[in-house]
Formats: sequence, C-alpha cells, structure tokens
Amino acid sequence: MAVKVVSELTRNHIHRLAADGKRVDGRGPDEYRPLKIEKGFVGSAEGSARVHLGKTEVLVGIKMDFGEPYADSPNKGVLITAAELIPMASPDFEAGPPREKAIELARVVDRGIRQTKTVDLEKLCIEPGEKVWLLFMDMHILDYDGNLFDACSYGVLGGLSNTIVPASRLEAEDYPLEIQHQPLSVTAAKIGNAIFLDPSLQEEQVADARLTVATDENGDVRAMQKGLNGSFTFDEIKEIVDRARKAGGELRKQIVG
Amino acid sequence: MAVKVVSELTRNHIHRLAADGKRVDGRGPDEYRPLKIEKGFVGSAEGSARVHLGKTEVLVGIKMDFGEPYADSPNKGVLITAAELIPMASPDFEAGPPREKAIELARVVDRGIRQTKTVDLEKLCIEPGEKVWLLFMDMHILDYDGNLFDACSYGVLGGLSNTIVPASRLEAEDYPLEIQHQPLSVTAAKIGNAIFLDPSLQEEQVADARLTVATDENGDVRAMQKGLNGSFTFDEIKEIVDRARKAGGELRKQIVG
Amino acid sequence: MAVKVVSELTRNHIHRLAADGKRVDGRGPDEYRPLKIEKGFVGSAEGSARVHLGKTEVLVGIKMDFGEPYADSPNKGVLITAAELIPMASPDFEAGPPREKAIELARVVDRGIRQTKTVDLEKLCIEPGEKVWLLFMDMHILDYDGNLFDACSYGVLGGLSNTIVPASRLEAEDYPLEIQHQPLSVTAAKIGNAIFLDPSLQEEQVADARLTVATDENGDVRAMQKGLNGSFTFDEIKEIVDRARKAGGELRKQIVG
Amino acid sequence: MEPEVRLLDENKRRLDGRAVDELRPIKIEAGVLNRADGSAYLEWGGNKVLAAVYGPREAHPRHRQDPARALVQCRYNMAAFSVSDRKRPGPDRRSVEISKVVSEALGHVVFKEQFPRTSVDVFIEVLQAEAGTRCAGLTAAAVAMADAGIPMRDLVVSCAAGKADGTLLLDLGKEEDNLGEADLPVAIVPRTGEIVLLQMDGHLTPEELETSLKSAIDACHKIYEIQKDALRRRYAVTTEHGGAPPPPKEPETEADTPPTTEEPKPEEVEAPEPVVPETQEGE
Amino acid sequence: MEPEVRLLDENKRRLDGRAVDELRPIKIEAGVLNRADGSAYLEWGGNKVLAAVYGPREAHPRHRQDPARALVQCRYNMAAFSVSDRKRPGPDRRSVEISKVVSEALGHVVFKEQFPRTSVDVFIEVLQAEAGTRCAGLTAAAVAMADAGIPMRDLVVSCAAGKADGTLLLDLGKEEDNLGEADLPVAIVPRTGEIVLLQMDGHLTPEELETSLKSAIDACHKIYEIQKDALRRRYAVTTEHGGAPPPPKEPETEADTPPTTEEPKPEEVEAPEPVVPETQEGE
Amino acid sequence: MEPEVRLLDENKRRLDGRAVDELRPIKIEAGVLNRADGSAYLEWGGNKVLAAVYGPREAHPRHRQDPARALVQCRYNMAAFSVSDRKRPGPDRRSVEISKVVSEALGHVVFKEQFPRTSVDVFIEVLQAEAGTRCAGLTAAAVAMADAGIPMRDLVVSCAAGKADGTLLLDLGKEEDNLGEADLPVAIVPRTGEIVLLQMDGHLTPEELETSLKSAIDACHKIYEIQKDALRRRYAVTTEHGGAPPPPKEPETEADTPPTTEEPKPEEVEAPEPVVPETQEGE
Repeated sequence: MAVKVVSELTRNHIHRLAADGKRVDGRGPDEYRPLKIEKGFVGSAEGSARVHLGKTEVLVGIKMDFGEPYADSPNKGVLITAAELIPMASPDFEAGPPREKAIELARVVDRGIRQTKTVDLEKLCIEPGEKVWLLFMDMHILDYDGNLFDACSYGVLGGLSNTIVPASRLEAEDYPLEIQHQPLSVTAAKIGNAIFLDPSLQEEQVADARLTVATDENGDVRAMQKGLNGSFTFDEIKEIVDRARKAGGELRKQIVG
Repeated sequence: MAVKVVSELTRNHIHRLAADGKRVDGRGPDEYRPLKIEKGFVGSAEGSARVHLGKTEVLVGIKMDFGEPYADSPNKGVLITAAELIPMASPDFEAGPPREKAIELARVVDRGIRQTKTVDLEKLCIEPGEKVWLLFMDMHILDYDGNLFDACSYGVLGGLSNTIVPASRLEAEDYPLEIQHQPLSVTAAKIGNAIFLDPSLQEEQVADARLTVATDENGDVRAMQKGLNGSFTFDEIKEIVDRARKAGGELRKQIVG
Repeated sequence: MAVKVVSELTRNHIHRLAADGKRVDGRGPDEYRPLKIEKGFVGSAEGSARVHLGKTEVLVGIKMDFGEPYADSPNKGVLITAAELIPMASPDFEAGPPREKAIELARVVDRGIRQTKTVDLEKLCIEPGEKVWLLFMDMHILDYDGNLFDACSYGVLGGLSNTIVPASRLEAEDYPLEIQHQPLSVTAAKIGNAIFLDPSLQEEQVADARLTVATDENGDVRAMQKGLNGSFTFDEIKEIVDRARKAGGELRKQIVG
Repeated sequence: MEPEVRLLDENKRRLDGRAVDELRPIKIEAGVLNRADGSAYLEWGGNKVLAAVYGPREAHPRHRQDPARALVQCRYNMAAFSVSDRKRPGPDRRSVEISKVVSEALGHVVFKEQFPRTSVDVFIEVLQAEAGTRCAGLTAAAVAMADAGIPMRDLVVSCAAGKADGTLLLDLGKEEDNLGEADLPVAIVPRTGEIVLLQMDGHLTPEELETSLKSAIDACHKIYEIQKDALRRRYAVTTEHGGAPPPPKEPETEADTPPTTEEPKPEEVEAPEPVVPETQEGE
Repeated sequence: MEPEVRLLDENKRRLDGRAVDELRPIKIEAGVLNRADGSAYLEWGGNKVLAAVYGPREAHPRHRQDPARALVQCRYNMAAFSVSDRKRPGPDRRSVEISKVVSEALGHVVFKEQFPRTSVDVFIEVLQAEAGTRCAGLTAAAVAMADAGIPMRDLVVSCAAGKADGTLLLDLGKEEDNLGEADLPVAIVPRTGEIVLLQMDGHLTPEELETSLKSAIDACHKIYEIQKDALRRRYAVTTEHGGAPPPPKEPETEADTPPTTEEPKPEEVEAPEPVVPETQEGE
Repeated sequence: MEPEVRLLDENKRRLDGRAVDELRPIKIEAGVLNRADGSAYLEWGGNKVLAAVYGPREAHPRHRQDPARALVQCRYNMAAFSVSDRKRPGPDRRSVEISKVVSEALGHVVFKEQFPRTSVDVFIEVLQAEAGTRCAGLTAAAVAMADAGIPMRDLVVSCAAGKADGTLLLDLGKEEDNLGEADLPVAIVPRTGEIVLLQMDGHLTPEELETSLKSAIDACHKIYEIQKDALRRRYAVTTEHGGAPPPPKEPETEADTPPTTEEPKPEEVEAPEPVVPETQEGE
C-alpha cells in the first residue's frame, strides 16, 4: 500500500479542532457514527452480517465445514479468521494476498472473539482427533472510511449471532450456534492530546496513535492492540479502557440486542 | 506480458488487404496454414503430439497417474489441463506462473475436450470415491506464430488419440484410451469487416475480435470463446459457426485420420 | 540480489597480491581463517552448531519429526536441507523465498552429507512405508564474510554430531544420532592464476572461479561443485582435490574432535 | 448428465415456476458506495453482486501503460462465503478467465483514446452466487462505469441462454446450470446489437445455438431498461445515501438516456421492445 | 484453560522458582555482528535473540520511500529450529503482525525527519524461543539501533506481564504462557514513560489490567539498565571481537548514557529505581 | 546402493549394449525454431532437448542490468511430461541449481563486454528425459547461441562420466544413474580444454576422479564435432524450414568452424582427435 498523504492543511485543521476537543464531522469525542447491522444478508453463508459504520461498510460471512482438529486440541473445533481489503473499498487497497494491514486486522478481531470464548469450540467437535467443525469468519471490506477494527468486530459478532450450524449434513438437525460471550472492540485515536472514539478515515490519517480495546459484556478486557508510531501515557490507557467499556455497553445492545 | 505494439504501417497494410478479402500471406479466408502432426513424439508420456501449424509449434503430452476423485463425482476420473507459454516460444512470454492468456488457453481447450465427452471419465474410475485415473493434458508452446487455441486443440486430440492407459500398474494390461468424440476448434479473426480462419500472429495483433468455435464430428457446437475488444454481429457469429463446421471437418481427417 | 560491485582499485590490489601468491589478509594459500564451533547452542533443536569462520557466522539447527517416507525408499528416513540467507547477514541479502544462491548452497551441502551416507537413513525408519524420521538441517546465515559452503558444511557436521534422536516420543529412550562418515567441504577460489582455500568475501568478489570439494575421512571425493564464470584446467582440478584432502583432514579434527 | 431431477414440469414450468423464456427477477441500484468513483449493486435471482469503478487513473505498474489509450481492467472476485462450499480467497483460474472476457467486453464501449496511459479499474464482487454471476457482474459493472461518469458509447448488458432437460431455457438457475446440457453467456451493446462477450460450453446444434443466442440478446434489451432505470433513479434522488451524489463527469443531456451517451448515434435503431422467442437460457 | 498443572506452589513460587514479580535472567551484548551497522545479542530466560540494523540507507522499492522522513522497518523472524516443532521458514501471519507493531514502536524514537527517503532496517532473529520473544526482540533491536548510531530520542524497552493460575505474574515463562489466562506485552520509552507498544489477549478486569501494566512498565525500567550497561561495555572495549568497534554515527557525549541521546531531555524525570509491585507478567 | 540389477554383463557390456567408454547416440539440429534468435534440437540417447536463445536484448528488470557487460541467463526447465511421474510445472530447486551452473558455464565464452546492460537469455526445455539432461541441455544451448550469432570465443560442450556397478562408465544411462555410485558432469571449452562446469556426487577415489574427468573431457571433444557439424549443416541449407535462415550476426569466416569464432585464437591447439581411455561415464 502506498504511503497515504493528507494535505498539511487538512492535518492542521483537524489538529486545531482536536485541541479544542472538537471533531471535523462535529461528533462528540465518544460518539460513534451511525451503526447499521443487517444480519443474514448472505444466504449462501451459515451466518452473515452487513455493517455500515458511517460510510465504512463491511460484510462478514460465517461458513462452516468439516476438518481435522489441531493435534494439541483434538476435541476442539477450529476458528479461522481472514480479512480481505479488496481494491473495491479504497483506491489505496491493492489486489493480492493479504498485507500486514489485513493480517493485523484479522488477528486483532480474531483475538477478541477467541479470547472471550465467544464460541465454545469443544461443542464444535464431532469426533475427537478426527473430525471437527471448521468455523470460517471472512471479513470482506466493501467501503473504507476508517475504523475497520470496530466495524469488523461488530460484523463478526453479528454474523455469529445468526449462524445456523448445518448439522443436517451429519444426519442431525440444524441448530443455531450458541454465543457464550459478546466481545466488542472499541477503537480510540489520539490526535494531539485529544482522544476520540471511532475514528473516521480522515482522523486515522492524521492520528498519532491508535488503541483498540475489546471488552466483554461484564466490562472485562479481552484483547488490546496499540497501533501507529505515536505513544500513550499510562493514564491515557486507563482512560481509554474506561471509555471503551462504556461505549461497548451501548453498542452491544445495538448488535446482539 | 507487455503491450504488443505493431507498427501502424503493418496494421494499415493488413487492414487494406483485408478490405479486399485478401490476407498478408496470400491465403484464402478459410485456408489453414500447413498442419503437421507427429504423434507419440514423447516416449515418457502416455500419449503425445507435436503440432506444427505454419510456424506455430506446440507439444502436447498426456500423462496419467492415480488420484482421488472429486467429492461430487466419485465415479469419474479427473481431467487436468495446463498450458505453459514458455519464454522460449516468444520474446513476449515471461517465465513464471501462468498468466491470464495461458489460463484462458488451457480453459478453452479443456472446455472443448470436456464438453464433448471426448474421454469417458467414468471409465477412468478405478475404485469409486477412492482411486481414479488423473488425466493430465499439458500443452507446451514451443514457437509462437499465432492461433494457439487451434494448435493446442489439435495437439490435445492428437495426443489423446495415441494415449495408452498404463493399466499394467494395476496388474492389468495396458490398453489404448478410447476416444468417444473428436472435438476440434476453429478460430476466426475479424479484421475490419473481413473474417479469416487460422489467424497468424501478425493477423492476431491487428484483429478487432476473435472467435473460437469447437465442433464435434457431427458439426454440433461444443464450446465457444470470443476474445479481444471488438465485437461481432449476430450474422457474423452464424457465419463463423458455419465456416468452422466446414473447416473442422477437413481438419479432423488430418488429425484423427 | 543486486550485482555486487567491488572497486577496481580493490580488485587490482587483490589480483596483484595474488600474482605473488599473497592474500590480502596475509594468510597462506591453504590457510583457513580461525574456526570456532560451538555445539549444542540451540536448546530447542535436536542438534546444533554455531560456526565462526573468521568473520563469517552461521548457525545450523537439526530438527527431527515424524513423516512419511518417499515412495521409492519406503524404509528410509528423509533428509531435508534448507539455507536461509537472511538479510541480517549482509546488505546484499533480501528477505523472501530462497534465491538461486541459497538453493545452490543448500544443495551442495546436502550432497556432501547425503553422498557420504553420513547418516544411515535406514536407521531412521520407524515403520516401513508408513512412518519415518524426517531429519531437517536448517542453515541460518548470521554474518556473511565469504565461504558459506565450508562454514555450513562444518556446521551441519557439527550439528549432526551432537544430535539426540528424540526416541522418547516413541516410548523408547533418546539416543545420540550415529554419524557414519565425516564429510567436509573445502572451497578454493581462483584469482588470476593463484588458487586460495577458504576465500573471504573480498576474495570471492574478485575471484574468477570457485571449486568446492567434499571429501570423507578416507580422502575420497564425495561431492564437487564448480562456480562462477571462470574456468579451471584439468591440472588445477587435480591440485585442488589434493589440497582439499589435506586441508579437510586437519579441519576434521577440529570439528568432530 | 441425464438429470434424474426433472427440471421442467409437464406444463414446461421450471423448478422456480418460471416459464422457459422468463428471466429471474433483477434489481439494480446505482451509486451505493462512497469511496469508489462509481458503483452499482445488483440482485439477479439469488445472485448478489457489487461493482465498483475507479478511474480513469494512472495505470500501474507503469510498464503496463498504453501510451495511446486507457486500459479497461476488470477484476471479478467471489467472496469466500458466496458459495455453498467456502471458496478459498484469491483468484482461481475461472476468475482469471472471467476477468479477462469481461474486461474485453467493457473495453469495447469506453472512449479509451481520450485517456492515454490511464486505467479504468472495474471491481466485481460476487457476494452471493447462484448461476449466472458473470452476466450479473458485467451488467452491474456497466452501470457502475456510467455512475463513475466514464465516457462510453453505450452500456453493456449481459444475459445467458442455455439448455437443460432437453429444452432451451433463458437465464439458467442453479440446478439448470449444474445439470443442464449447455450454457451460452452473451453480452451486447444494446444500441447497436454488437456482441462483445460470447462463451459457450455444452452441446447445441447450430440451430439451437442461433435460437439461444437470439433469446439471450432479446433478454439483454430488457435488462438494459433496468440498467437505465437504475441510473435515472440515481440522478433523480439527491440525498438518499447521505449527501448529494457527485455529478457525472459528462453532463446528462436527455432524461431517458444514461449519462454515458457521450457520442450519440442517432442513426442506430433504438433498442426495440424485446420479444423473447420460445426459447430458454442460463449460465 | 483451567490448568491441571499447578503453576505456583503454596509459597507463590513459580515453576522455575521465581517470585511472582521476578524477571527471568537477562543478558545483552552489543556489537556482535560484523556486517550489520549495529547489532545486539540477547538472552532472556530460554530466549536467544539476535538483532541487526542496517541504515539509514536508501529505501527500496522506491515507491515505498517517504519524501519527508525515514521508514523504520522491522522484520521479526523465527529460525526453523527455534521452537520444539520445526517452524516452516518464512513469515507467517503472527510474524507479520509482530513485525508491524515492533516497527511502529521503534519508529517513535528515531529522528526520522533527518533522513528522508531512507529506511532503517531492523532484523530480529529468534534463535531459540521460550515465551516473550517479541519483548526480547524489541529490547535487543533498540540496543542494535543504538549500536548502529541511529539518532534516537531514547531506547525502547519491552516486557510483558500477565496472569496465570489466577495470579498476576511478571514475564510469563513457557508453561505460564501456554496455560495462562492473560498476556500483556508492553514497550515504553524509559525517559518519558511513553507506551509505544501494547497488546493484550486473555481476560483481565480493568483493575488487573492497570496493575499488570504498571508492573510491566516498572520491569522495563530495570531492563533499560541492562541495555545501557551493554552499550557502555560495547564502547568501553576496543578489540574484543577482532577490531575496534566502529564509532557511532553520532558522538557520544556522556559516559553513562547510551549513544542515542541526540536530543537530551533534561527536564524529564530520570528513570526512577523501579519498584515492582505485588504483580506478575508474561507474554 | 548395492544394485541388485547387474548393470554390466560378463563382457563389460552395459544394459543397452554399450561399451564402458561409449557414448549414447547424439543428434543435433540447429535453427529449428522461428521466433527465437537462435535454437537447437538435440537427441542424446533417450533425451530430447530444445534450446532457444534471445538476445543480446535489454536486460530486465532494470536493476539487474550490469553496466559493464551482458548477463548470460539460462533457464533450464523440464516439461511436465518429460519424466515418468509427471513433474509439476515450474522451477524446482534442482532446476534452479542447474540453471545457475549452466549460466555460469555459458557465460565464460560470451564476449560479454561488447553488450553492456543487455541479457543473453537461454532457454533449455527438456521434452523427454533419460539421465544426463543438464549435459544435453548445455550442449544444445551452445549450438543455439552460435545459431543466434552471439559473439563467443568457442562453443561449450558437456558430458558426464561416472561409476556404476563398481566400474567407471562414460555417459550414464537411466538405470546406471539411478543405481550407480557416482556421477560427474563436466563441460569444457574445447579449443582450450578449460573446464567451465564441474559437479560431482557419489564416491570416487582421487584416481577414479582423475580418470573419469579425463574420460568426460575426451568425450566432450567428440561431441564438439557433432555440434560443429550441426552448425555447418545449418548454414549450408537455405530453405529447409521455409525461408532462408537469418545470417549470423557475425560473419562466418571459415567453412569448418562455427560462426562463433569472433576472436580466433590461432595459438591454441586445435581440439585433438579425442582418445577415450578405458574408463566410463554418466550423469
């Protein structure tokens, strides 16, 4: 991906606003852009969710298939997460195998789901050591206007929450996948000394540092990822975790609600 | 592959001739370049044919091996077609994995063979669901002077027609592969308003559109592929199909004899 | 790898010295740089050796795992040799899959080990046709100052000589891998009419031709590889083989002790 | 290939109730994405397809640039979850071939000489697949190109005809495609009737081929109306997607023609009301 | 994840005898390679890590160059033999992610604007791995950068905290990492306390997170002393590795600060003697 | 490796009836392809090999260009169907190594300084393989280079010697290669006797090595005559392949020397009538 250049003018404008705690699109510091989740959009998938987060749009599809378990967890199903930053979504995305940005995205979203034990992998075991369910979570980025971590996090949780396990392939009855926890990521961007949640693309481009915090329904922390060249202070981390817990609670209602 | 540039002079010359129904090498509109087929050229292959079509030369080798059938056709052997546009054949071909031109070539030739049921894949089943014959059709382009679709089509049919199934590996006796049908492709190029069969490289480079039609020994159509940025009218398609059926009949005699 | 350029000045200087039988670092023609071998450096490997040959440093790790034998040698273990010219070791090495230089290195070192039957592969068979030991020899180049063939050859022999077969994974007892032979490569570089053993990087860069000769403990020849654009005469080959046998004998004492 | 499932009942009704010459329902919406210069979303039976267009923009890598004209480069891609058995991400050989023939077809209508050294990049994403995705993708891509204001002679529109259960059918459905005897995807330039994409596999007599081809062409003209309607709606609305749509790069001159009529061809017969003959189609 | 193995005995001693707030032994040597512009070798418990730095040198491929500043590009790599089950050579997804976050962390301290269009290339090779390799690699890389004379605000130093067997632990060992409940790798700029790397996975309450983060930061300050000591030794010796070490590209001004203090920040609190609280860490 | 099959009968006759010091039949034809600048087809026992040469032409990618001389770049490739078990298309590690040593050998005879920044691209395609393909390919490639008019000091010619069943053999056949004890491929510049390719694997005493090397060299001189004969025939005929052959880029000065003698070396001993000693060879 080529280096993204933002004009100095734009950069200065956003920074000046941020110094006053203001955002370029008028949102409050913790205010998310409008979130719209359309579950079950893809009929060919076992579960799916189309997410609009402002002008960012992602489509998550959940597919299930048979496979072998890992040798060190013979009685567990396998979770596989992939993200495609397809060139449709942005002039900066290129076709080809996933680069570091897509890999980080997939791994951070995966971490939130996996560490929260959102899905009980032991229930995805069919025959220990031999045959288990593979659960594929594919994130397709369609329109990129910033904050993919959160949009994908919501899409994956939304997709899992309407997934039907195709047990009829095993001569059983199909049944809804059970969701044990509801992890949600909240991403903050630091611009100068201001910290804003749900950064838009413009904000991301001028941000110094980024922090994604995934919390569960109890407000416990399940995954974190800091990004960009900038830094956070200890107190900023604490503050972001706190704000993430609050924001996560409200978003959770919209998504699994 | 870099963009192929032909001098405007050459282009105009060929177009002017075409406007009078004439070709740059003096051939008639439906006249093929001299076709020479040498079957059994490669001793290490189960079947093979070396084809000279004018100055174009291709070598097709047929190999057979054991493998597993596809899940959705457990009692059928598997046909695998590949084309290599090796850099030996043209200054425009590059080493490396097949690009779109090689992929299209392989897929179009494959389609002609497969759709015609040239080989009865059920006879290539050894043990249903477990073990079948894989039939590899590898097309090696050695010298490129245009019309690879047809040269490869003839090479594949020629190669299949002298293939010996190595059944002795299964404690049986080797036997010749049975050919059920004789599909042959005929390719037409449109230059201005003229349509010529068996385009040479020069003609291909200035052609507006290309149409490949594979017909069987009854003159029925089994596969088609239109190429290039230009277009055909409905009547032109009908005309080409008609000419392809006639030309195919004559070529078939030369190839399967 | 980009073309390596050495200044004409350096080139001329080294050639002038060579014309008098002298080397730029003052060594005698057959004198090796100081050799230091640290066996068992890597605890996570079944065997290992860290080799300093002058300023060249390589780390060889031996790993063992279960796998399937080749179809044509069902009762033999499998030897797998790989070299990584990681960009840490030289500004000229690039990240990515092994290029021709790394492939040649791995293949030449492998040839010396394999042809000498250093390891009795039949003893690495666990269940004929089903399960055998895979023996991985991974050569990691850490610091590149010339003569990787020899440094890696010594590292591999050193690594094998302290390898413990992890038979406890099979409910047996771990035991030291038996080394049947001690092949060692000796590499000569031809600079003008002079021939020097153990070329440094500077010497390699101005050399006309290179010859690597692997001999066993009896002085028999087990593998050879000529490199670079230059040539050798028949008599030079004979002479190098002779010098390689002598040098090999002395080096062997240092390595297997 | 003798289907055990009967694909037609005694009244020549198909599994989904369609007549032999009946298209599946088609719905197109233009201008659905924010980042792309132009976009379109299309549903066609069970197919859900998104198309986006960027350009004309500098072609890269540089050595692929054509000093005399724009490249039209299409990438057809299926989402991993768009089919029953998860598809491995990335282009397979089928996608590469489809990308090639679709690029060639779209390239015919673009005024490429106006934009040397550039590329018009077209991205087709199949989100849900159910037979006929290349026709659906190509039809959507043409609308996305118009939405992007790419100067074009006309739209391109695509439909397949085919044969299943011994009968010629229009616009094959999933089972008809899997079990059928022939598939003939076609794309045309509606104003001129020029055929810019043509593929076929299966088994057709020359007469069947002619009938099927005519049937597909006629259906293309119907679908053309749906394309134009989507573009009309796109430029009639103003704020449906949050913000006024960008004006097309070429001014729209007539209310009932797409904004692509950079070079009107008044002498050409306007697309007639298509009459679908007693034939049938599919992918 | 309820470990059947007890990771702590009744006296809160860990499997390797450490206290809950105790680091594994750490040893750093600077300037160990000949070809690289700077290098460092680090042992941290059972981890053996080598770091090398080249640059600032022309960034390539060219289109990746930043006209305004240097790139800091790290490649984290595990040797095939560094883990129990042989690792396939080449970058896997985990390595790609680690390379990214380590590059970002190191990038914070480099005076990048001084070297536009160049790249500072950092190579981390894990020769033997035993939990916490990213922290070990990043800590070694900072020393190698100083050894290379790259102008930097300060070193970067990294350590993880975590939770296993229900207890917060510093610097998780292998079993603690495999069976534990949470891992929190952290990297800081010691002079300012700025946090430049932060990842977490597992399950921590906000209070546990805060305690663990504090614990990791305190440990970083301890490790910083080991880093500085390695650099002091490097520039005190002259011929240990056969030949005098190259002078750093920026003159060293004080004996007891690393050669990286291009822009001293006297107003900042000197790293205090770290007090490790009753907490614990790990990768 | 103790062969159970006896490779020699009591009269020291080999499986195919050859004497220990006898080459398999060799046939070379120059100028067999139309597009390539030069080409050659070679049959050597059961080997069928095609070689083609393009150049000197601009080397690309650019950063590989050498400002002082031409690159000689060979790509050795085996067709998928050239061996009993189908070979996966594309270069494997063996092919990469062979391409490298063949490139180095051919590079020795080309007047590279005359064509800076260019590449002489040599393509060797093994169409049917039966032991000794690298020698066959290199021998064919030299003829193709001469056919292309590449200015060269001389041809390069290659042959292997080896050992099987305890006996030194010339030019190993398939079973001898598979079951044998040693293989020693050699390539020389015939006019000077310089050795430009030398590889060996197996087990030979120094004396056996010397004898084998001599035997391979002697055989090379015989094969050189076949090469020259092919080139003579190529330039004697005019229209066999439909059209006059292109004149070589450097004028041919003597009827019985190849068109490659750009810089005759009259002081060098003309290749003597080779005397094959009581030895044997193979790949």
